[in-house]
Amino acid sequence: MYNEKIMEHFSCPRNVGEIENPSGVGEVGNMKCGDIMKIFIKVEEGIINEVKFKTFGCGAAIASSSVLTEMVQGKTLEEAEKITNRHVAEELEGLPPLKMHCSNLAADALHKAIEDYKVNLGK
Amino acid sequence: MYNEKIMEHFSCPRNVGEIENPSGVGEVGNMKCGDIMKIFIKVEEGIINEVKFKTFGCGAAIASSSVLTEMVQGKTLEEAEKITNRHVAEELEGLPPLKMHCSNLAADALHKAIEDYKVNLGK
Amino acid sequence: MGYKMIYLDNAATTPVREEACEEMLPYLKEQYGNPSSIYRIGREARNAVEEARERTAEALGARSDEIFFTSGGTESNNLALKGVVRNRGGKMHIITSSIEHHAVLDVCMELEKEGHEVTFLPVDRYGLVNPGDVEKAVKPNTSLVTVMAANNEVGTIQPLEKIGAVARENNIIFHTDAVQAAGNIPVDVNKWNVDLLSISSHKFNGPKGAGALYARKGTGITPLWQGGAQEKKLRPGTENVPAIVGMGKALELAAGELPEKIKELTGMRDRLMEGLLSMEEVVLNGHPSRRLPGNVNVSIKYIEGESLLLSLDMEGIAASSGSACTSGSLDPSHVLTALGLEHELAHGSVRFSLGKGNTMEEIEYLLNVIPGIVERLRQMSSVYRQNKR
Amino acid sequence: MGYKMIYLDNAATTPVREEACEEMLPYLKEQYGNPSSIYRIGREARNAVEEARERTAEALGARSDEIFFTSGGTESNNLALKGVVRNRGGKMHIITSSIEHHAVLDVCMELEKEGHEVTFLPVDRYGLVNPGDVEKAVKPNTSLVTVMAANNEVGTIQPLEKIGAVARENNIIFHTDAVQAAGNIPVDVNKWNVDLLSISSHKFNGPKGAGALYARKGTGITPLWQGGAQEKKLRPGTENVPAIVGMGKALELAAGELPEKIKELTGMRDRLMEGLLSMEEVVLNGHPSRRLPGNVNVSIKYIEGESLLLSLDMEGIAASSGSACTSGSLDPSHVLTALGLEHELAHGSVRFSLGKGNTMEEIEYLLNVIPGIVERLRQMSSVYRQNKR
Ligand SMILES: Cc1ncc(COP(=O)(O)O)c(C=O)c1O
Ligand SMILES: Cc1ncc(COP(=O)(O)O)c(C=O)c1O
Repeated sequence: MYNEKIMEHFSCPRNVGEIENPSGVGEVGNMKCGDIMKIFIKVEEGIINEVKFKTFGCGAAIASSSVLTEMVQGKTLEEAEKITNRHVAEELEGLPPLKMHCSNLAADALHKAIEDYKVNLGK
Repeated sequence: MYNEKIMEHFSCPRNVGEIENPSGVGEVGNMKCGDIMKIFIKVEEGIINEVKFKTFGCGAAIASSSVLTEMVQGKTLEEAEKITNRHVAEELEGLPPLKMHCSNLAADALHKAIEDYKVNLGK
Repeated sequence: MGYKMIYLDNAATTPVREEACEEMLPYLKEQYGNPSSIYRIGREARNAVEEARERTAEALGARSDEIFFTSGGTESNNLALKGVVRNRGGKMHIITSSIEHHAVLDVCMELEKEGHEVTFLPVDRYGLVNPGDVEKAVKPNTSLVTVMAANNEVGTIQPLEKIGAVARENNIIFHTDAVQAAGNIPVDVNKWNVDLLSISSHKFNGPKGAGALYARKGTGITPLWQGGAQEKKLRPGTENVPAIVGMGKALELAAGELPEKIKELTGMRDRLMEGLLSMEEVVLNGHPSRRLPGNVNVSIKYIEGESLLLSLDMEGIAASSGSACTSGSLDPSHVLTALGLEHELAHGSVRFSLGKGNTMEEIEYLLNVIPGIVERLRQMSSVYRQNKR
Repeated sequence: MGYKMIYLDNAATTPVREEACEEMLPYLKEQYGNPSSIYRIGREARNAVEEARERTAEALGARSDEIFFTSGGTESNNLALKGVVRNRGGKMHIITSSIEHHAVLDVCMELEKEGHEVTFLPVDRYGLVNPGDVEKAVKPNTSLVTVMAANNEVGTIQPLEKIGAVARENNIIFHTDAVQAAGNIPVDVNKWNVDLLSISSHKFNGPKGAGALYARKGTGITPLWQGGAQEKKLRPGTENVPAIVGMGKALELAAGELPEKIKELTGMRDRLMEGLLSMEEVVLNGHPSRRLPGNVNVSIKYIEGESLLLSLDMEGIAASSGSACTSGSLDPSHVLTALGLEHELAHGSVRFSLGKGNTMEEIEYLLNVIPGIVERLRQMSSVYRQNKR
């Protein structure tokens, strides 16, 4: 079902946890479909230099959260905003079709976190 | 499918053949259903002292013809007239249900042979 | 490879038991005759099929001419339900439960689409159908009641005797999906008052590819297929001789060993339930005692079922879940939902189904590793810390 | 026991070939996972099923997502025909031949009862359908043509390419029952212009209990069963993994060996035909050359088929007949009747179907013993002497 890369991220997920006083937090998903992802970012000088996640969800949801944090680490906000769910799936070398929609939302959570950061900034 | 007794009669049928100048001949069956039995009898002093058969048909048809000739041998006409197809099936220790009707007609052929004898007698 | 597995998913499928496999093998190899053929190996194949029919009948308390072989439980259920409805003709009313397997539930929904009326009875929080509800649901045109003997997810055993009595009093044909029951609890078509009963070989240590429908003499059923004269034309097609032989053997043995098996499984089941429920925020699904001897189903809060299964698999443990991720659809199990579970609990459900060959050591091993897995997934969970605050 | 059999009934069923059996066995034993399960042995079972799907597709010139596994040929035919008709909806016209297997013929008769119109095309004395007749039979509401690839009794191979072209030009779905063709002649869904094609594993040295339906992408088919999500819901029910694996292997090997097999069987077939026809009053049924490489069908005048088969069986030879006594009904084969045979010849028919493993020595042995058997039965026959006068 899942390829090795996904299983590797599932069994050793990177950057699990929360950031105290994050620059932004984004949450997507809902309990009905069974996936809730939360991304925390710390932004300094336009660069995401810390990112963590917490996910309730299936293997694909956890792996995509994990791989996203790797992809985002050290990126500028502009670069990070261009990352899509599709990029995440590609980075994982493919997800099962059934998982493409409901479990592959990590990029959406990231975008929400960036939005949150911008709103916080504006305050 | 067939029990041992039937197979024994099928592989070593008794009294196969025709009787020259028979006292009576009876034939039943038709080509549509695939069984045609012919019984030849020789009657002397009210007793069937020779009986032969020829049969085109399945294993059950051949075995029932064969066993009938055994049952009839030496019987009086009255006794022979009482033999039914059911008796023949019983003598064979049971026939498959599908064969009870179309292939179990030897007694009918015998009765026709007796009738034929009586008609010949009346001539 | 040193790969050792603890198989706790016997409700999904079971290993073929040695004795059944051994009886099958000749029919897979040198005894390959077609049972419809009249020569020797054909007749031998016929005899083997008929012996399996007798064994199957015996184990169910039925007569052998009331047993029809199929390819499995799904086919048996479809044949029973559609067969009866089409045989009756016209529009009618059907009563079922809301926790049936898809092979009954989806058939009923299909019949609904065809214009028949279906009542999907609710169940209580343990998954029990109330026989009184069946009685109340009866209408003048009710022609079929179908309620499963034991549920595949939560293991709840239905009061079939009573439901069957209601059906009988009202002259309604009664079918039960006994796919999970056969080989796990005593099955008796007369005690249960059933007219139709479905079983599936691979659920009781028989091979995949065989099942049976018990149909009480006189129950009118229209076949789903046309073809040869096999199974009295109710189910045409060359018989799957090896699988049928294997099923007959497996069921015969299972029926004989039942008291012993029930005792053993119940012991392991109760230990496993107790161990799991001793963890924090774990709840039992289904009935505490009126459940299949091998079924344990719990919801582990704050974690999602599939990720639990994957983690268990990495420890060599095979189990199942009612989470949406494993149901092949986007919704969690309709059974857990019908029992009143919220989505979170349904997604966090895990089913361990014990069977022949499981040991108490395996249970202890599982109970040893699971707390670590649960803790790890909870630490990762977006809803854990939150709810603990 | 020293029982040596000469098996000449490969059209009824075939022995499972060693290689197929070997690939199946692990899935019958330690690899018992349910392909829907997400843990290791489940995933491995899934992979095995998908590999079998690819092999099956490859052998038929199809894509793997166009292959749906069933329990056998009867199911594939029923699913194809009823599935298409129900998917279309409304009353329609169907064209078929009068020599189809019961698993097509009786389905068509059932559809007729349901209110659809069916044209049963005649065949010539060799059993050939005329593609021109198909064209002439087409009506505005014709939605399905089903003509078998090769006949199971007389072995006649139909001009499928041409029939398929007629169907295609008229935008009609074309199904073929290739149960006897697969593994015996080249099968190519594109060359034949078919949209649907049925095969049955046990006819090409695969195990009983598996079959497949090829359905060209885009062909609308309504499932006959509801249940789980297996086979894209077209055919729910736990997959018969070992049988599917065995079928895939058997078909792959058969396709690879086909040119060699055809050559060998044709040689034996022609020798057998020649030998049989050299007896007095024996006639060939079917086409002299356009026939399955392993099929020999003759009528032996004045004797009845079943008694011939019993006699052959006593010599250790397994064969088949179109006589009423062996058809399970009261009438002789509808195929022989459609070819114009009188009852007497139909009842006296015998089919020898050669397959993998048969040898020329066996053919010679048969040709040695059969004259004595024929003579014995003719001497016993009530219609023999008569006709000779
Ligand atoms: C209760 C119940 N009914 C029916 C089925 C379907 O059986 P099968 O998959 O063997 O067709 C199953 C198993 O999947 C089941 O658990
Ligand atoms: C031409 C043809 N179609 C269909 C079938 C039915 O196949 P099965 O018995 O495997 O269901 C057969 C064999 O009996 C056949 O020869």
